[in-house]
Amino acid sequence: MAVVTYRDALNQALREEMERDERVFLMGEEVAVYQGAYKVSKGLLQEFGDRRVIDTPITELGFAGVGVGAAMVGLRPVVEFMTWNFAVLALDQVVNSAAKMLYMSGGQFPIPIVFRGPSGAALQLAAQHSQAWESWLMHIPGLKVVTPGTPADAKGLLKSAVRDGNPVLVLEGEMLYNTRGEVPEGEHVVPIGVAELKREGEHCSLITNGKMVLVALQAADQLAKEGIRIDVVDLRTVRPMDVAAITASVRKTNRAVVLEEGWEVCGIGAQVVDYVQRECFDDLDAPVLRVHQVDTPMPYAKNLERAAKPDAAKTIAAIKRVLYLDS
Amino acid sequence: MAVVTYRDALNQALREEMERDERVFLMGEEVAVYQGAYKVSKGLLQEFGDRRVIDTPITELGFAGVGVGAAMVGLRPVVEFMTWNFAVLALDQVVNSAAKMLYMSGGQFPIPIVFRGPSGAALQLAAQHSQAWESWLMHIPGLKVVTPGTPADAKGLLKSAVRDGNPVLVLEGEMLYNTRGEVPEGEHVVPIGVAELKREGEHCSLITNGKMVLVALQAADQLAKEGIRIDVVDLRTVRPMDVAAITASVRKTNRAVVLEEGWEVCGIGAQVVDYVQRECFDDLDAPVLRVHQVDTPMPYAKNLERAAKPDAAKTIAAIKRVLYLDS
Amino acid sequence: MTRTRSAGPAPQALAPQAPPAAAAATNGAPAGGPSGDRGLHRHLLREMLLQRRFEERCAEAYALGKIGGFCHLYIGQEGTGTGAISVLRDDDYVITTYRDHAQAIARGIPPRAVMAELFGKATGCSHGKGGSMHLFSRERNFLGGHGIVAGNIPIATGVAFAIKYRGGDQVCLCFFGEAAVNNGAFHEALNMAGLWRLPVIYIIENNRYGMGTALERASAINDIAERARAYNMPRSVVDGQDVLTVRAVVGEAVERARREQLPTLIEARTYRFMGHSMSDAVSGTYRSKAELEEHLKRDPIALLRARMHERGEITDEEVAQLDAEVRAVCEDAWQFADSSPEPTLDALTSDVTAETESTAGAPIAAARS
Amino acid sequence: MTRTRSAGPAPQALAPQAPPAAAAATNGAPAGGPSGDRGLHRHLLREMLLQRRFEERCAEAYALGKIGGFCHLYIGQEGTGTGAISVLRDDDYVITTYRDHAQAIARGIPPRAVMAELFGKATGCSHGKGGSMHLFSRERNFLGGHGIVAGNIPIATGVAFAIKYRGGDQVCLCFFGEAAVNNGAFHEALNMAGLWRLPVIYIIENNRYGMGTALERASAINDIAERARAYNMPRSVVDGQDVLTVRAVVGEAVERARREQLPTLIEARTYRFMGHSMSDAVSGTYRSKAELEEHLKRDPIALLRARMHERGEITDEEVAQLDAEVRAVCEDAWQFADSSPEPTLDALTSDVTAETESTAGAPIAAARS
Ligand SMILES: Cc1ncc(C[n+]2csc(CCOP(=O)(O)OP(=O)(O)O)c2C)c(N)n1
Ligand SMILES: Cc1ncc(C[n+]2csc(CCOP(=O)(O)OP(=O)(O)O)c2C)c(N)n1
Ligand SMILES: [Mg+2]
Ligand SMILES: [Mg+2]
Repeated sequence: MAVVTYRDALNQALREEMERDERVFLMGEEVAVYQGAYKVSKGLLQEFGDRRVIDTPITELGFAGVGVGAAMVGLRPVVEFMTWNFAVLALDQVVNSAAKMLYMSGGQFPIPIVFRGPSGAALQLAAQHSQAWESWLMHIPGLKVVTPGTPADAKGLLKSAVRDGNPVLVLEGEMLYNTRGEVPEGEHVVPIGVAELKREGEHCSLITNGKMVLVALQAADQLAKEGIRIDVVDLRTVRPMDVAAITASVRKTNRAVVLEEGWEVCGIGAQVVDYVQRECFDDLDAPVLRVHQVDTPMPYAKNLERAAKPDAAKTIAAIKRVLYLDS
Repeated sequence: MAVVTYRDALNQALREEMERDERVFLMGEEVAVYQGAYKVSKGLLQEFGDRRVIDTPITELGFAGVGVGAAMVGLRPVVEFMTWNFAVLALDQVVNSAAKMLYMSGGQFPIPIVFRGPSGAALQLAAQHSQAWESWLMHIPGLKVVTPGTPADAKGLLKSAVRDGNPVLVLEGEMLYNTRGEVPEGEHVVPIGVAELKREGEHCSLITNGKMVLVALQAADQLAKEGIRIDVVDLRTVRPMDVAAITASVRKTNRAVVLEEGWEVCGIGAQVVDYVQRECFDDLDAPVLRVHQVDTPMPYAKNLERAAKPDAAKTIAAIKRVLYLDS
Repeated sequence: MTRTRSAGPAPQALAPQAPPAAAAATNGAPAGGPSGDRGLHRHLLREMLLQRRFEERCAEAYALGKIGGFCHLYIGQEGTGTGAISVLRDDDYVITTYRDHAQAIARGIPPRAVMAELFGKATGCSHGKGGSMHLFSRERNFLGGHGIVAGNIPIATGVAFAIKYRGGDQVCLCFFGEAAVNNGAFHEALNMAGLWRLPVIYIIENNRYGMGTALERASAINDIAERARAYNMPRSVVDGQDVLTVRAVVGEAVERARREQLPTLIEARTYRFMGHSMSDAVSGTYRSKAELEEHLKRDPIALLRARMHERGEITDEEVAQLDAEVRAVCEDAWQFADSSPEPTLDALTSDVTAETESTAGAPIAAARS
Repeated sequence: MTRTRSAGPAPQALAPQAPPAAAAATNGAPAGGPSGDRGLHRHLLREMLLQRRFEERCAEAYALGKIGGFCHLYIGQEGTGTGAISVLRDDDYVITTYRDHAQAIARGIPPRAVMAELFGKATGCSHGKGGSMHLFSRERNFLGGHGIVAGNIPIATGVAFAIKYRGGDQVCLCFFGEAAVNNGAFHEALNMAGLWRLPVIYIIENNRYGMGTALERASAINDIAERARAYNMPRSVVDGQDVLTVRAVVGEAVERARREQLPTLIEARTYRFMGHSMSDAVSGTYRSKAELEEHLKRDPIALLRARMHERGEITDEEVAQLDAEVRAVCEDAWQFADSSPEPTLDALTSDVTAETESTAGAPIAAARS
């Protein structure tokens, strides 16, 4: 299997889906002439022309709505947000139009649309450019939210997203675009709503998603050296969530830590904890602990930023705590 | 003590704070000439004039930003959202400007601003007008979020909000405006971040906030008739949350149910569950259960809407389940 | 580029009072022209009367608690929606705001389905899930009923984008109030429509108030059609109380959209005779009784009727007869709605997400409609 | 209402090269007028040179990894910010975008504090928490450094609202790029400013590109100052490369704002000589080398220097001397930043919320500043 970057995996998915289905088009800031702010759409303008690869003005609310309108009458828009940080401006269209149209219309108007782009923090981009919106977006019925952590999942989930009949939000990672991994050529689809056990162990379940998958695997590797073997459950999709995969793991290990990129309060981890304590109440040998961004806006200074972010060390510490190994 | 409506309690708070502090002004859609879409600002234009009570165009993003700018240079804006449903358009200014300015500026620019208005569902307003945003808003560091459930708390929390040096979001309830209760005249301040035990019991803790307080009290009354006495912990503020009040109650009752107005996934309840299982792991005799809106957009039809909303019956059922009294 | 009158669309089959579905290409409106005037005028009069009587029944039903939530009546504004929608083909699109009952009917959604929706019944045009503010019909290309002010404007723009993407010659008609014009969504959408030349007609229904706020207290300029300049698009100002002029002006914009794929911004000057919604008094706080009464003199229905009288196109008896007819339609709609079943409880959790297309990835033929 | 030159503000004390803090009422800029020209020109030249050398050092520091994140240079645009800010009083306000280093310096934030911020140090003007895109100074009424395109525009409008609320005669200067004009926040804010007549001057820095997108590919109209019409406010178009013209035009707008509390929309035509940010090539994808070279000929620093040469206001030696001076300032700033301490870790959790005012509710005196 070819080893490709996460960026190229996404690019493959877009290209293949645009080839397959003439209704699919890509729209967003700098996706065409500039080849994408992060070059995810590289070559697509050249291949598909400016009818299907469209640069927009800096109007997140407006072009999100344009996407919804186009989807409403049968196209399959892929709307790129340069980053999800800016998508906060577009949330009315995502939440009030895309997510609710099918329901409000009594089933008449599905909105098959993909909103995608990098989410969360990169490096030293400070408060306004470093936000992980997963927990907000997964709160909303009518949406599906996927957060691929590897190149293969990026390709497979984006392809599924384009084919889905609903609004699917794809949260990528700027810090992931250059990561490499094996990716099946051509048809490779990862189903939405299905987690993957990225590492198997028996001492603890580490439940995570998105770019934290890499951090989780680092933590798992280091723990393995100490003889602590953990399950790394990569949720991949955060809505709908694969609760069965979580509970299966926790029933085996009897302990769990949730690792997420964003803030604590009402974060992804809170919901995972809720599922776990409800479904596995009698299986748990320790409270479920969470690792997440410190509860502050993201600071610019390198040392503060490092301290703010979740990392392998914090994850290992949490796992040791649920194993009562901390001294 | 005078018995007044929740609406009048808010009106008193606004009037008193505007009298006390010349920097305080009220701005929003229909707050002046129309006397407020829900008449919360009744009489204020007449009393304070159009310099301090300002009707805005329908531009939630714009006037939220105007409020931030005014706060940045020393005024104390109270910005009314006609409902929080429309505030989704303004979230960029609430989150990226109001919540982060102090931090990004290294402490130089506090943003003493109040954003307020009714939140959540009223009656048959359907999908776009029936959203409880508490869990989104409380996710954000830099914000404080209060959700008064009674007239006295409405007055006391709004007064605290106006005096606070930070962005404070006040989520009221359209369904609460006509409710009545005793409210101290004049100076009456409820501290932000402090829960209140609205009912005392020993069998279970019912943790709730906002307009669900009324539902919780109904449930408590009915349960009392069956000899089941519960604590009703009214969070009042959801950020910062009074975790000590929650854990104190749960340590006493050993069981907990969380009742919230909005959706399940990453809702308020998820966070409460997280605190409880973490802090009271060994105290719990049953999993914590949650009562919330069904995981769908809000339907219009009366029967569907009723089925979608959390209510006393559902709450009682959950409490009986954690008491293992369900047959 | 500002014009106020035109010949309207090319004549189509004349079919006075034919139910909309039968009048294939014209949304039920027989075309004008020397010989067709009478039929067209009767049709438009009947449409407006139907909407008026229908909404009078809505007010009644609201008072009885049969309709819940918000309910925004269109009474007084019928000239605009009726005139504009009358020029459309069946394959065109209409999208509007929460003030949508009359336009839904003008677009040919059966009054029964509209009333049933307002009553929250399974037989409603949104199966009881949308209610007053969210009327939809896939069959009639009626894209809702939207509750967020200006939220429908980018969506309309996207519909027009899709039309152009497919190389079609349909148009999208987008209605909104004058207060929506101040909103950022309006600005962003119109800029794209002007930039990309999309076949969309934006109709500002300037009824002078956004809830209780007069236009001049919310907008930096009073001549709001002027805003079209900022988006490089043709504009018109039209008397929204004159259904025929509306028809002509919108007809011209529609033709331009079909042929040149150019958007147009039209300001229709109109007035609402009722409060903003059922909870708002008809006059008092923000507008005077005198002002209201002045405007009541320009009732779009009375204006058309007077014109028809003058031209000898209709008699008082015929008007009475039309009125009886539409009242019967409304009574029938009420009875239908009232006797229809509520949605079953399983409807609560259906339609949250659609069945997903197969992930097999079969190639999809180029779908140029 | 479009004018291109004016006499500028009333003359103030002449204090060439005085540090900004000393030149009480004019942000360090000695005023013009027959006798003051030379001092003024030298001051402006020095300011621009300082910014240029400072940002050249930024590019160097970025390459060395001493500056992280995004870093948007202003090189080529100095004429606009320098000319505009030079007319302000100390008690006026400035708010801008992520492209803020040079304007922060123009406003009198010490280069040391700016460089230290870019280096992420505790001594930075935002104590290391804001970084390149979020420079702030309460002392200099410099309200940031904002990262969301157009997000600063409503804030500026609110600052002007507060000025008017208090009955002050300050103004707020708000900078943003031509691409921000398409955004809804621009529209909503300018409508309010026009409606309420607020003392704010909006300066569009039209550098022809929003990242890689040329103005004409993003805006339905190319004459963007024209948009002021929609907001009922005066407008000007000015050559942003000519610091003196900028000063004159902004000066006029500032006076109008002070005296009549009227907003103005100014389009300054300029060009950025570098890529959008450090990760963007200077030319290639979206603009040609030839285009860039054409624009390099109109370097605002070279233009002013040439004019001063012509008028005999400066010699080559004096220019070299000025240059040496500002280079030394930049070297000092670098050394200061480099040797400053990182923030201590407790800074991570400070400044999330402010200490709350007492809830005792003591009456607050009317605070008309
Ligand atoms: C974004 C948003 N803000 C506020 C509201 C509440 N609201 C509903 S209708 C309305 C007035 C709209 O006026 P206009 O656009 O002139 O339309 P009209 O009601 O007059 O037809 C307001 C403020 C809303 N629905 N959406
Ligand atoms: C709302 C938003 N969308 C996208 C971006 C990413 N972005 C940063 S700068 C920029 C271009 C802005 O161009 P312009 O307004 O002309 O200012 P310039 O950079 O040319 O000074 C973009 C798209 C952003 N910061 N905010
Ligand atoms: Mg109106
Ligand atoms: Mg630019």
